[in-house]
Amino acid sequence: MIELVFAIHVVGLVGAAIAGRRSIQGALRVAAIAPAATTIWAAESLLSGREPVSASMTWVEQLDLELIFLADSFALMMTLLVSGIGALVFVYASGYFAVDARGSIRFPVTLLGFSVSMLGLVLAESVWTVFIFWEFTSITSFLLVGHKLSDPSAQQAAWRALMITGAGGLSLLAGLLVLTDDVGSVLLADIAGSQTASPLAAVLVLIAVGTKSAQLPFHSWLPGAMAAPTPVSAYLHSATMVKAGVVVMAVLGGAFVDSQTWQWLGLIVGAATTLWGGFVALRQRDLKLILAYGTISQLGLLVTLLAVGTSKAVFAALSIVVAHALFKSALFLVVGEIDIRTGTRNLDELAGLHRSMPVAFVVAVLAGVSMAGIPPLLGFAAKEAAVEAVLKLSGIEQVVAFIGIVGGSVLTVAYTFRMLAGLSRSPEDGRTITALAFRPAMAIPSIIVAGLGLVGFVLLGTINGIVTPAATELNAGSAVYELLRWPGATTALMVSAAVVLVGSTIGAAIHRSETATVLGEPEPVAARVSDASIDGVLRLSRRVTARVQHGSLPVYLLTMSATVVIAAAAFLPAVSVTHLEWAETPVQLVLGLAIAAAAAAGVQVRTRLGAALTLGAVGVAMSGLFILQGAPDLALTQLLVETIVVVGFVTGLGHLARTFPPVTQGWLSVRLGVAVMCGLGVVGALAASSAQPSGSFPAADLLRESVETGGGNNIVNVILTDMRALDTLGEVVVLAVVAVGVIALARTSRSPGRAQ
Amino acid sequence: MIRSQSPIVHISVRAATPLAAVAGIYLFFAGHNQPGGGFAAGLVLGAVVILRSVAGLRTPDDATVLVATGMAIIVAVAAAPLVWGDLLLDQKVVSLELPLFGKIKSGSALLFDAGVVAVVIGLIVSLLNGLAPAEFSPESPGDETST
Amino acid sequence: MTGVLIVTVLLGPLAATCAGLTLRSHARLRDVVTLAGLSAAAAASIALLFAIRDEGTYVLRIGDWNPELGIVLVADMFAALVLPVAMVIILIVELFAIGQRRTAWGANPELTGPLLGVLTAGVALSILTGDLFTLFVAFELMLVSSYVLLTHQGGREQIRSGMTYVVMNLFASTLFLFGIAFVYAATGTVNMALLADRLPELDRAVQLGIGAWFLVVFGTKAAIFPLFSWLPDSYPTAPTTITAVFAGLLTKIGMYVLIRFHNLIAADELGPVIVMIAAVTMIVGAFGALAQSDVKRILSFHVISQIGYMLAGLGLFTTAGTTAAILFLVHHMPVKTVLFLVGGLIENEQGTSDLERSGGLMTRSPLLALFFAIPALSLAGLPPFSGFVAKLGVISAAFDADSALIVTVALVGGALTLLSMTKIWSGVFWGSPPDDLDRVPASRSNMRLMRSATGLATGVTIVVSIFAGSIMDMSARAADELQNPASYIEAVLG
Amino acid sequence: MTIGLLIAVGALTSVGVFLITARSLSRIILGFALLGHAVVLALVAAGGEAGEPPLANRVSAETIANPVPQALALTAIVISFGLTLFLLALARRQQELTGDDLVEDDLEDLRVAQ
Repeated sequence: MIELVFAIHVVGLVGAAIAGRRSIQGALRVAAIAPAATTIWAAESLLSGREPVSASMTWVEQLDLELIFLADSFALMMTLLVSGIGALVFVYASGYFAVDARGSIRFPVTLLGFSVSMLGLVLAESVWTVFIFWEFTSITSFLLVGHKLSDPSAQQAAWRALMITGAGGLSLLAGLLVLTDDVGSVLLADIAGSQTASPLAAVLVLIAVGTKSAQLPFHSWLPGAMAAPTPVSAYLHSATMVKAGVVVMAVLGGAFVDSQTWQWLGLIVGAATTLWGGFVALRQRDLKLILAYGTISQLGLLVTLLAVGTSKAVFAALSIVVAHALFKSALFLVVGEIDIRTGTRNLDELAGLHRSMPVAFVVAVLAGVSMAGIPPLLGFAAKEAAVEAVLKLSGIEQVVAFIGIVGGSVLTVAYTFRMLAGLSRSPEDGRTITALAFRPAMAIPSIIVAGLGLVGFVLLGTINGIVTPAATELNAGSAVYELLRWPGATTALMVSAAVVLVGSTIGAAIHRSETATVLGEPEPVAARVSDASIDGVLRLSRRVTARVQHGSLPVYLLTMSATVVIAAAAFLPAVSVTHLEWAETPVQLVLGLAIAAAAAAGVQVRTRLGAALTLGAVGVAMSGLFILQGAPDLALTQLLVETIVVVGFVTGLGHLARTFPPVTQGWLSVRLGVAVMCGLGVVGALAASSAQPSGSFPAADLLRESVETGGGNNIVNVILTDMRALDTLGEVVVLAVVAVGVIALARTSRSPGRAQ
Repeated sequence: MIRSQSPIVHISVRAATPLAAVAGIYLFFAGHNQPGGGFAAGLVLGAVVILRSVAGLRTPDDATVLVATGMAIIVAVAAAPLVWGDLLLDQKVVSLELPLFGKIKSGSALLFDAGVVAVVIGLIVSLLNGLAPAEFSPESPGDETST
Repeated sequence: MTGVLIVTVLLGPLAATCAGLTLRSHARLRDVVTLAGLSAAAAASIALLFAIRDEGTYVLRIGDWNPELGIVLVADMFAALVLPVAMVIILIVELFAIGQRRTAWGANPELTGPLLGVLTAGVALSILTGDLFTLFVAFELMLVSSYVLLTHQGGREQIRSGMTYVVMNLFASTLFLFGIAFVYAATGTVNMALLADRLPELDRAVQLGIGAWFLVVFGTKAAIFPLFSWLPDSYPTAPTTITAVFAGLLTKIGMYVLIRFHNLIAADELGPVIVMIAAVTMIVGAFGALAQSDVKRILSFHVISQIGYMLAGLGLFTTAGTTAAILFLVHHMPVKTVLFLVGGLIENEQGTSDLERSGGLMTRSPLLALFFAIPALSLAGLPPFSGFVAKLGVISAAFDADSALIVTVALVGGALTLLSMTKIWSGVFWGSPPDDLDRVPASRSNMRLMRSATGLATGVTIVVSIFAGSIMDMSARAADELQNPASYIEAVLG
Repeated sequence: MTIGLLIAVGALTSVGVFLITARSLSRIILGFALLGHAVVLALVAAGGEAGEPPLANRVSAETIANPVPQALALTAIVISFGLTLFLLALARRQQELTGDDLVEDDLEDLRVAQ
């Protein structure tokens, strides 16, 4: 069945690509089919209570790279959110791009690609499956955020998001390696049940979660990602992308139940993020940014709860996941509609919206009330669960969690209040907003998701039927909990009431003061820090490269020679002179010294003639040595070659000055030093390797075979043309290519215009 | 390449040409039993070409075909064993009677060496043409910066 | 039969070269002949892969001489695995070259085909040879044709960079010969199996010295730290087709030989040194790529960084490490080739590969964006592409070997690679097109040929990704053979 | 192997390396020619003691000079001969383009370094 789900998506991708050639709306409608079908499947499976279905496919056995999927209650709950909201977003997008008459494949295909990545992530049952789809979401969201090609800020934002989430991906990879090594299995079920994970794994996984779910200090990409088209924001920041981190935290959480590192790190980061996100949201005027920082705040809440990890906390976290997906997507969708129809998202310019866009305003209020956790909406029940979970804790843990969750809730109420109050304020100068025509394709999806918040509260039993089994899967203790429509006069309710009271007071205060004094723009500190660190990396890279890549051949060669000396040094312990004699014959020594002397003269050579003389002298002495060694072939060839080379040397550089340019003094001592060391190194290596040879040449075989099989008396020639004829073949081809190359170069000289 | 106009050079090169050619051919055939061989022979024959060029005599002006032929011979000799069922470079030895050298027991190896000679001569000819000063003056350095 | 396949791989391209050189003026015929030679080699190498996989190592004694006297070619799993990838890549690049030739950016058509033939033979011989000196000759075949390919247009940039390239490699060749002298002095043979057999009897310092010496020699070809400087200076100046072959193959052949030789001589003691070098290579290469602002130069530096990963796999001297290095090698060849081919197409589209003068190709040529994205993601080590498997292989091998250094550096290197890839992406494909668009005029059919060649190469990377599992199995078998030189020695001498 | 040969190898190598690290191409070419000699000498020296020329009809297995490194050295000579010629051709082209035979630095590297 899972295979079928993915197959439908593949068909959808192809279909969208085909339809996209004609019109983007068509493509988006086609693309909506696959998520819609998936939603139906997930809902049906959840309600029927069947055994979970699974699927798997082996990719690389050696590395345990196997795609394994399991549609358990948690996965199905997430599927419902991912695909359900996905289908609505596609419909919405077809309204969003209504004026865009041109065909476009890019947007529908990438968005559906993102959707299927997310689906894979929530259905995954092995760590590598999780990782693969995790990375997919990073890439596809990069493309989605940077969708507006002509907007450099969008691309900057996309880049930043990819860098941060990409770094998180690496952290996840490392964390999963440690985790699977600790546990000895790649299956999520085994890992969740193991409780053996090390602190290192905890830190690495939490870093990954933090980048993806926009926790401090990695949250800076999320507000920037608002440069994406609104359907993307609605989808990525309500039910999907940002929840990926939460999903991973939830499914791996079992392994870290006893981990202090996991709990404290998650708790502190989560609490801090909740407060910071809420605080910054209060200062925003761009509706989309309010929602973005609000999302950060809510994600902090989720991380706090999952880090606490008690059965009640897990249950509360999942409830918030559901509620948040609904109200946040509704808000984003409605903001996108406002943006498209009025041309602005600025709170200051949207006063009186309740008159010009009543439907949108109602949707915003419905979703906002849910977000603030006020009955009769789903957000209320979810927040109650969270507060109850905190009240069950004890000690410092309770204090931190309490500050995070209750403080975050206060701020949430405050910014929600401020936003809604801002929208319903009467415009001072009596100006009304001019809004474009109502677009059903945009409005209907937002009405549906916002309405679900209300319906969900009314039909809380159904929601319980979804959330409780899912939470039980993550933490067996969650089975006893359910969301309550009205908990009675409990401590939790008192706390909630206080939250609403304090929050709305703050919100009201800010709303009033705003009309008089304008709050300054928030400092995008985090964005600046992350950009600065990327810049730092770039600067560092330039500095390193400037060091190692001088562009100067002599420096390269000196470096290489230096490594040669180091390599030769390895022979050092084996160097011995006991097996060496001065010379086999006195003439040999004389010729050796003569060669050395002629070579030494080469250091000083200043003229081309001098060079030719050096070469000639060395060549002749070499030939003499070869005769002595019993190598007449070598002697003959050496003489002939030397002649040709000397002639070539003298004539080939015909246009050059007869004298060489003066030796530059700068590097002289370095060059001399390295050169001498190289010479010594080669000599040392030769002396060492010839000290105790472990084999010798088969003289008798060679003599016999050369005549009998090779049919020649000159063994060297038989070797060259028969035994090692392949080498000779290669050698000849080398010469042929040189000839071709020389001809080609000569041709470019004759027609200089053709060169380059 | 330096070009001599002196008639003495001219005549002596003319006279030396056949001698050097004979020396080259000797090295070629002797190679299998005596010092020598295809490469040395090629160099000597190539030197003849150089001498002729110095003397202003006619020299070949395109070596590509020569080079390609030499290579083709070598590749063919290498591949030929496939025909008689062996694999690669399995030399066939046959006995030959040559007037000047007596009995020569060599077959495909000799052909192989012939390929070497052709390529070496080709290389030297191309060098001669390639390194010869062409009819142009050195350009100013700025002329041909990359575009 | 297996022997015939080997002969075809070696001589097919050379025969095509001979014919190609003589057919200078018959452009079409020349192309057909070259393609035929290269296709024959590619087909034979694929057949060879299956033959070796099913029947095990095959040893071809050339001229039927015993290994003490003659040369042997050894087709073991490692060789058989790498060979077809290399051959197919060259074939595809030649297709691209035929398309590109008639544009201003193309290389000289009379030479590219024939010289690619020589290069192919050199690559094949390097992969197959079981003889150290023949390896030297094979290297020279590759190098000399690369020298000419790089410089034959005679432009000032090309001569300047060609000079660096030629001189550095000439020095490396000299060092190679010195190394052969040491080996011969120590063991009296240049046959690699005999050498491996006789090496353990030597003084430990000599063994170590030979290992270190050849690390420098092969390391220069493979472009490891600090011997890589020639690469980024020379590669970007050549015509695309040539750079694609160089980047895709030549350094990888250096790496191939390094893996083979250092496993054969059991240079485990050099392991820690190699691992250190690998780490620095990865980082310096990635930094280099970040610092550049030209597509071809960025890609050139990536070659270095990626070599570091393979070197890391080798340096661990475990079966898992070697397996990962081999897999990485196989993955990297086609990926790098596609990237350079795409680089060429980018040049064609906008007249430059400079990032600052590029932009907006996404809308003008979405297909090109796709061709870039797939190998780029693969190179950065992202799933579901082969690069992910290869990188994970290296990292998990390092993890098992407790090499925290490699795990960390490999992860960070991946991030830096991704960073520089997105730099290309946002510079070339996003943004607005430059004002002074300077499209290189190319006929429709030429463009089609170039695009399909690039598409074909992308296809190869996808095939490698899909079959990463079985490639990894074969890599593991190859690594196992390499880790136990006894089997190699037995096969050659037995 | 004898000290006499080693002196020659060492001297040729040192001078060769010294010359190739120069900026003048003529010196580089000269350096490679000397390095080529050093290598050939090293190969021959690696073959062991001197002996009779390896002509099968004139020597015995006891007195023969090792022919294998001779053959290898011959191949090496030929290849380095070819490459030296190619370097010459390159140098010539360089000199046509720039008027001198100095190796230039890479411009792009210099730009990054700034």
